[in-house]
Amino acid sequence: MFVEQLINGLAIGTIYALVAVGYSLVFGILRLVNFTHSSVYTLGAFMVYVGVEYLHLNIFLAILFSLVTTGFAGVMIDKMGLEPLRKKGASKISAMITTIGLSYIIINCLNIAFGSQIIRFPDLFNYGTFKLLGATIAWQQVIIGAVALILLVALSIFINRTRIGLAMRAVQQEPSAAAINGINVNMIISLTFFLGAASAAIAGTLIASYNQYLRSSMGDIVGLKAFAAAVLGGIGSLPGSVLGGLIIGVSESMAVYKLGGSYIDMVAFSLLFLVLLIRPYGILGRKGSTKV
Amino acid sequence: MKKKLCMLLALLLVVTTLGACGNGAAPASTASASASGGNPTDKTPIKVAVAGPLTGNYSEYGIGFDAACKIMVDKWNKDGGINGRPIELLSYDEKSSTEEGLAIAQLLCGEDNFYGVVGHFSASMAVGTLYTEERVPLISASSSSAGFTGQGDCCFRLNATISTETMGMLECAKTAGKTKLGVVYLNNDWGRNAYDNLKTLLQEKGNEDWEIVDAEEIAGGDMDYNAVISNLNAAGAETAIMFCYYDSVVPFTIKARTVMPDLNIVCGVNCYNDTFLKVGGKDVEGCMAPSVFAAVSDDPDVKYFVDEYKARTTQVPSSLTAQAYDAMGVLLTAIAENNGELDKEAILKSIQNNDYKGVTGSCSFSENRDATRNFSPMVVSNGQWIYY
Amino acid sequence: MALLEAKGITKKFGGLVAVDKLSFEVKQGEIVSIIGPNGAGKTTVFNMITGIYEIDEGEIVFDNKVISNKSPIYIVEAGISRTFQNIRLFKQMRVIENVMVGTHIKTNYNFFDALFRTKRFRNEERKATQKAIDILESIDLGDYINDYANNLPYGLQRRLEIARAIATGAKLLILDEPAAGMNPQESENLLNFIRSLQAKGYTILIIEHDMNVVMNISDRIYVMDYGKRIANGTPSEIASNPDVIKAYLGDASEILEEDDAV
Amino acid sequence: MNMKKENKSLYTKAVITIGQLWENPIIKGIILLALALFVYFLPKMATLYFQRIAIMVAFYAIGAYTAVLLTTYRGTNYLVAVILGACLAGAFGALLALSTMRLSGTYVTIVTMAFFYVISSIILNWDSVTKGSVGVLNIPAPNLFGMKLTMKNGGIFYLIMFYAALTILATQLIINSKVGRAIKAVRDDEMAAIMMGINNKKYKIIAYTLAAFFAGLAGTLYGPFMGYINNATFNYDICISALVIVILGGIGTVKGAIIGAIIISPLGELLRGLTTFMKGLPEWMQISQPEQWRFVIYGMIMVIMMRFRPQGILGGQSKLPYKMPKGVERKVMK
Repeated sequence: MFVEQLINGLAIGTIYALVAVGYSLVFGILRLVNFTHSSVYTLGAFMVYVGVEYLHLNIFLAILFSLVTTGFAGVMIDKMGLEPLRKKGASKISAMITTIGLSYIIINCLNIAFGSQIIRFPDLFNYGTFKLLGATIAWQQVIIGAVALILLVALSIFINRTRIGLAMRAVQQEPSAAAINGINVNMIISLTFFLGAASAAIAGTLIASYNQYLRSSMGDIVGLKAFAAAVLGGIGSLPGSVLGGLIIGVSESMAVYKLGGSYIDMVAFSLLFLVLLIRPYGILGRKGSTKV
Repeated sequence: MKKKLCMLLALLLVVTTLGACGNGAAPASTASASASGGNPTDKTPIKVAVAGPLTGNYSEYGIGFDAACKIMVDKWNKDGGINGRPIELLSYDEKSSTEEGLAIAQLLCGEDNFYGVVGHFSASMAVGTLYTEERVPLISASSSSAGFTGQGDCCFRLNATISTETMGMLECAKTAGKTKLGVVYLNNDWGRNAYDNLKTLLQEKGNEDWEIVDAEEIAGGDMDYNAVISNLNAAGAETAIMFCYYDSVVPFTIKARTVMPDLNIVCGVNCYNDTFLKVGGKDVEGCMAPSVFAAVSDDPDVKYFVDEYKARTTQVPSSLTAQAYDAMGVLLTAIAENNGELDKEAILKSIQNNDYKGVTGSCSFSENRDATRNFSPMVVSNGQWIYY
Repeated sequence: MALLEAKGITKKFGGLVAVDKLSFEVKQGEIVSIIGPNGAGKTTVFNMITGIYEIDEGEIVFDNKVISNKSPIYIVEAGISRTFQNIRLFKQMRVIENVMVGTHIKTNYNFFDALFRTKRFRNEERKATQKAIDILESIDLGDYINDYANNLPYGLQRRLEIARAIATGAKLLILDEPAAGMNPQESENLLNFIRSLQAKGYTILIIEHDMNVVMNISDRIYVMDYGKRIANGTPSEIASNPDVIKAYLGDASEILEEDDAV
Repeated sequence: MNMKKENKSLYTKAVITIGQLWENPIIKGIILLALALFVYFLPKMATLYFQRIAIMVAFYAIGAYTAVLLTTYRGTNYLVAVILGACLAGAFGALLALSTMRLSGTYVTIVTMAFFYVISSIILNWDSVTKGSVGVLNIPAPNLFGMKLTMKNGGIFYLIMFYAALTILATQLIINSKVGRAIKAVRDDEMAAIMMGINNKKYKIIAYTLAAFFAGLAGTLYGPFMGYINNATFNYDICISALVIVILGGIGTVKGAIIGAIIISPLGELLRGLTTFMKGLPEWMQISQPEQWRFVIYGMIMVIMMRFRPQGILGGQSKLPYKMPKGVERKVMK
């Protein structure tokens, strides 16, 4: 039973991790909590649905379609919403509120277009169950976890081993110095938004196919939990996001196992509260220096 | 700064005082209007309202209520209205918010020639007292809260009470012969009350027919149901009693089919709807629910309603929608019964004493203003709700 | 009798010794400068005096009280106030409000006095406002009372920062690179302004890069390099000190460059 | 004579229309206003206005529940219950301030957000006391010195107006004092404030406590106003409405919050009118679900305001001279 619940928690935890990485990427580069992220996640799942249902695409083409459109939407959010603010030298709060506003617009447009009720989503990898250590485990969970982990590893290789990744890290460290060294900072920021949005789209698609339904409010809870996961692990740190996601996922399934479903939020957020009281910058986060 | 502030405050005061006056003046004009109501040549429309969430997370309920009430009002108007006067349906959006619902109730209480409300979904527990104070009949098609009709003698309920519904669900489980119950209940007033009710019912009956092997409280919405299903599986549940809305039942069922293919799923009245079938697809085949309404019935009234509803919304009406249709029927009949004598107390009395026969069966009210409802077990087969 | 005396103060960051057994003193009514190349540990010394950093060894005595490792608030109350290398005004507050924040510790009423507008509140508030106005008038900022701090020209922002420090009732003003980013005209004005402060009886400790300012204004100069004191004396002594020339003034072209750049 | 009568009825009609359009939203708006007002007071360490508002809603819920439970189940005097509710909320504010003292920026945000969820979770799960999702029914109308203040006699309305006036007055009194200046200084630049001898911790606690106290006070109104509360009453939608009010009116100014409340509150009502209007249009001109557009409009207000006027309609720096206390003179010393 414990093993089964652990697997349940890990499966959902990898999804949180995948979304949390998006928060972390943008935060790392702009020091900004991107509140559009949860709506982009929803948009990603809806784009796959649109691809399959309205454009009659093959499911893999539909996912590709979603990756491109959602990634593009992420870039647009930056170009139309945030870049003008950066040029103006507006405050962080302005940028933050802009993202809240944009997220409101995206979600409610989806709501107007598709309604608020649940919609059936194609099932991508339902291969029944198997037994492990006396626990019944669905193949779905294994596949979801594996896909999410592969993506996370790929993302981490991209950021740590490639030239573009190097440029991204440079911009994270010191945007003005990076600009002097010939890095197109706005390009890199757009790329970051693209990566964040695309990973959110994949996470959204995975979750929609895992649950086999989608709806416009699906991002609310996941977005919040993933944000909590990013902070818990140390926002700005990629391994931290993964760790945070897994911790939140497992703590939730343990809450259901031991306490009951309505304690999910309480357990997840109390945990966060406690961790931050002990480690104010998250588990793997580092203290930013302040100059006097 | 101070001066501007003072001006603002003054403005606020003026505007709001006007508001308060408006509120005071409104009932007076209503009274004068109802006095002239008896005039047979009067063509002023008789106003009734439907209030439900047309937007927000529960919009499908409100949209259904709205469409059903329109069909009923159109039917009456086609037959010449009430006493030669046309009926005007005011339709309000609660926006899935209690405050909005209350605001609407206040707005409605200020209307002239206004005689009753069907609905309130999100705010049904907040508006009852107000309507009772204003003597406006309120007929709910969806409320299952224990305290709803206790708000005042103008609150009527055409939905089953929790205990009736629970009993209906238990009968479903018994009919299917799977009596080891795993209860899944939503952490809201309905879910919790229903679970408590179930426990009491089983105690009274001495547990001979059924046994609760596990109970799981869920947060609803988009939670991950795997952990809950693992618990149910470990406890050896044969039947899942679902005290939750269909938007939790469907995801739960889809998940449960992978791990527990033989689980019998019994859900509440609210699952009798089209979206449930459409989204659930093959996974909800075999799900059971007690219902007062059967769209497959041969009854001509039911056929008329179902055909009209399909024509307008392309969907089959849900059980709650059908109740809203009947609620409007009850209200209009009561208004008509008084034969132009548009007195609210008389209308209330007519509603209380009615023996309206609607698409959901007999709609007479008990002393507590709760309708008696007769359930039949229904089951999903070939993508349709049919009699079990 | 020294007003401020540092006795062998040391600050380590991990393995790095930022300030190494530094001793110096500032007498009542003096203008003393601390100079040294970048990274010599000057700002660290200021942060140690004002209680932002803890001191690993040594002791600081101000006005016969030991102030080392006391809270910044204690130190302000003892009579030391500072300005910052990068101007740190309360930008969204008016000029007069900035100065009145400076009078905070000298304004003696509590929350409930404010809420009920007691007599004590009215008296104290009137006194504080009057003091703020007097300070602003005395340093030629009287015309800017109603402006917001972030709308002032750069030179005046520096001046306002000093006014704010004065308002705390400080005996010793610590100015961290007051002439940074000023053109020659502005730094000339600043020079006169600091002299006028001295004439009013303030004791002043300065960190400065602008040699023109330092040499013209200081009564005494301490020179730091790599956290250690390498020389002290009057401006003319420092200018001819071979150690200083080697460590700091050695590359004369550097000074010229800096002057040109400004 | 006849003319006069007609005018009068026209006037009555206008009054009723305006009343219907404004009254309810204004009540809602004033409650939101109290929430929005004290956003001003939270120090900069809680960088996100949104989250500030989220914790305000948590305090609001604490105040509401304390007052409602006391009056409904213990028969406590309304005034006593109100004071207890506001004080308890204030105490929680102080507690939160203490626990977030070590944190900065984003981390404060998430902790305050976690606080919001923990509070709503407690309300949901501690149902032996809070009645959880079943909710508290039949909340009695406030009884002031033998006078029942109900919705019908307008009493609640005037009570809410009184609270709003009280809140505005208190804000003004505190802002224009040493305490208000210290809080603003900590908000603008914490390090510089410390160097002025301001006890940053003390003023952070004061700020949180004040904000929580007034949010709690607003909360005590909510119960009698609605007649019914449950766990779902205090949700993120309230946060969004309050946020839009603050943004539209002007962040960090009192008059901004007031103006925002006046403009935003009837928006829902106006859109309701729009719906009726839309239904009369030919089919090709109709937009599906016009009411749903309200939320899109909220979003657009946020984005557009941030882009073109981030300080809000009335925000930014006042052009009026600073108000001097009596007896202060400028003597020019040359």
